[in-house]
Amino acid sequence: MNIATAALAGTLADSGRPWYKSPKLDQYICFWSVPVFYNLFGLVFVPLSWMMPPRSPTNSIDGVVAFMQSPNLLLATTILILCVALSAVGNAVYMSQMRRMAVSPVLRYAFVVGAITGAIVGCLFPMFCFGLGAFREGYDPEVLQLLYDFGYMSFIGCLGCFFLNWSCLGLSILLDEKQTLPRWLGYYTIWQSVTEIFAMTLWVSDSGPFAWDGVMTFWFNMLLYVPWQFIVYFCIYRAIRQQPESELDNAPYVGGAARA
Amino acid sequence: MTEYLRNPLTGVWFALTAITIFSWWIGQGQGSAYQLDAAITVSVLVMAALKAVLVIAWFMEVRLGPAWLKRTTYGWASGLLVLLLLFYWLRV
Amino acid sequence: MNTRGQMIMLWTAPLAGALFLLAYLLFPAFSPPMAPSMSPEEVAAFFNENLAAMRGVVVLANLLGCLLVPLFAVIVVQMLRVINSSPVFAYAYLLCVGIGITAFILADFAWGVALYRPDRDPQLISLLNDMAWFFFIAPAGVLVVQNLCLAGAIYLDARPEPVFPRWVAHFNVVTAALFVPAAFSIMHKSGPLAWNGALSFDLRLLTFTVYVAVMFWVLLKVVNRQVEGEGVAA
Amino acid sequence: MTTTAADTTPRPPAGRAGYMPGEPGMWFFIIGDLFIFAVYFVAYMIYRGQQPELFLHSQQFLSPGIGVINTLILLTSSWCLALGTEAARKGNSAAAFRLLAATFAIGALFPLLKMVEWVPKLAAGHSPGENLFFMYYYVMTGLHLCHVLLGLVIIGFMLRHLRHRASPDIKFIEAGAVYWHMVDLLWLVLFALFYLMR
Repeated sequence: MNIATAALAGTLADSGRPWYKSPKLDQYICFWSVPVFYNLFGLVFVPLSWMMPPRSPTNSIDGVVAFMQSPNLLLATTILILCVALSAVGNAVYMSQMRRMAVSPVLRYAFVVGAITGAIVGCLFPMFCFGLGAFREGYDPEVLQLLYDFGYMSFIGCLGCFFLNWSCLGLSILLDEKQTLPRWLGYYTIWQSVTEIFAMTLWVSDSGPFAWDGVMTFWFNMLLYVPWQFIVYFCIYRAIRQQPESELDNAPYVGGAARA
Repeated sequence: MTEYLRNPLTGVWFALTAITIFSWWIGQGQGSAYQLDAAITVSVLVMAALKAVLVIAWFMEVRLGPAWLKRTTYGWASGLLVLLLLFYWLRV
Repeated sequence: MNTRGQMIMLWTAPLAGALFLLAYLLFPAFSPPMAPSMSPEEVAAFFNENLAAMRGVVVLANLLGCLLVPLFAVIVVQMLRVINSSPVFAYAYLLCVGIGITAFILADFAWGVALYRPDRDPQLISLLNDMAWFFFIAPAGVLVVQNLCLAGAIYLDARPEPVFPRWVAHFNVVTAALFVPAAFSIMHKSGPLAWNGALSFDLRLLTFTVYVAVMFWVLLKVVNRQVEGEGVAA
Repeated sequence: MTTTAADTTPRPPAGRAGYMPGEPGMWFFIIGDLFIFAVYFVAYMIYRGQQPELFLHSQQFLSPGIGVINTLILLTSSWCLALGTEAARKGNSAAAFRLLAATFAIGALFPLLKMVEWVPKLAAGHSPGENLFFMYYYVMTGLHLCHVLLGLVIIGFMLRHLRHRASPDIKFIEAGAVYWHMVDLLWLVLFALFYLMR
């Protein structure tokens, strides 16, 4: 394949030029926003809110009230409000790779919808449920439990949007004859989307392995998802680097000028 | 048609069918009483692993494949059998 | 190809602006903005007193939320004309528009549901009101990223004659910074950062108004330049 | 599915030691899928060990008769497919087409019987929410059913491929066949775990 020559061309072109002069700077900026986003995201959901790892659906009402009024939830919500739109940037990074692939744009269009809906119902809204509990003291425990359930179920049970997204991405990778991203990654992405389906059991299961904190619903998915998220961005990083400069949209404008 | 019958794959299919019916018959051994029964479980799981190996070797043609593929797939079948029996016994 | 479609979409912005102004002036929750320190009973009483006006605005805002989409869509179209190595900024911008609008509409719905049965338990009315304010604040955070994406695309435009003038990028960065304080409003119940405070409410809405007005004017020029530059029919 | 040009692919010789059917990417998928299912099977066994009475009691409501017929269905369709793959490899496209058509026809009975099995159970109130056993039963057999349906789609594409191409791309046929055999393989374990063991 021409990957080796492309890598060579990329390396040659990149050499002797400061990073901020790279013609792919827009892609790199968006790409590096992803680790920023996931760090903030991790910060929000783990050490600030302690929402993750998921608390039990069988949590006592006192436990629910104590959690829903923990003080850092509001800081976590604030940070999430500021960074939730970075998920859009991360998804745009996928989309610009999908655009390079030799597949129909229909996969990208479907991806757009999944990405928008997912950001609201799978990310912002759940955190708001917890933030609302912390915002005002004195709500009835039943009200707080409603928010608790709604928050967890929409965060972990939000499978449709992500199933759509990862299926579109996986299918694009597999159908792409140019092999912009490796085929095995396409298969891995398909598993990732299929395991999302397991989350549907949490809507009918209130304890055990199929509840929202269960082994089958949550932990196995994490086992597959966390490495996938790292690997997929690593592959995308490689794909950006290896994209020949002649293929870039701005090639006619910077290519000649920069080398001259 | 006879050419298919003489094909070794047909022998494999026949063996798989026979094992399936045999394991079903064993499973029905107790009639309607459903109780813990290690003998049934062990024999049924061993037969399932055996069938799995037959499918892997002959239908998926792993018996002709590279060594790493054999190790991985046969290892999968035997490892799964061992783990299933282990946890059947351990009852953690 | 011609720019008639873009022009029509663009000219919905003044209409949207006028309706926004009307809604803002009519919405009792905004003039003056409700204090976050109000107790559930006070909130319920407030809703009961202003039922008709608030319901009217909620109905109107349901439409309003989407009336600004055409303006943002024209921005996306022009961002796709900007030449970077890929359309990644335009894609991100498009996704941001979707997220921001959805949050705005959810805010509207939370208010609408609260007003639907004003004799509901005051706690629930207050909860819906809080939820509405949360969702009303969320688009500010989205706008921060959204504006930075537009700025990034403009800074890196490789065209000899850029689509957007450079100062538009600076302008977007400045407005993005001005939206940041609003996100902190859920951490404060009083003072300038509370959701009825000077920084979170007045500054934010003022910034947004100026932003939309300036972008409207910029886009008029940009689309007209596209007509001249590319010879597309007006 | 695959990009290899049929005409340039050398036909494997008669003695094919070290030959891997299908494309390597497909094997990555197969092996990964096997391991994912293995994790689920072991988890099932662990949870079963915690409440054996509940599992045994619920097991009585399954229909082992339909289970064994479905096993035989999958085994037979796999057999036809294996014969068909061999025929295609020998260049006998017509025979391969007939055998794959048989594979499809027999395999298509599986989802039908699954419905015959599920619908009365659901009607009798044995839903996934009833207990852990039924949750596992519906989730695992449902996930497997998705694999079966995908497999039927793939076989459909293989049939179309065989009909329209004078010299079929053998790698594609092999890859689809390996997938279908994997579906068969997973069912063999599912059958033992859910219907037979005690």
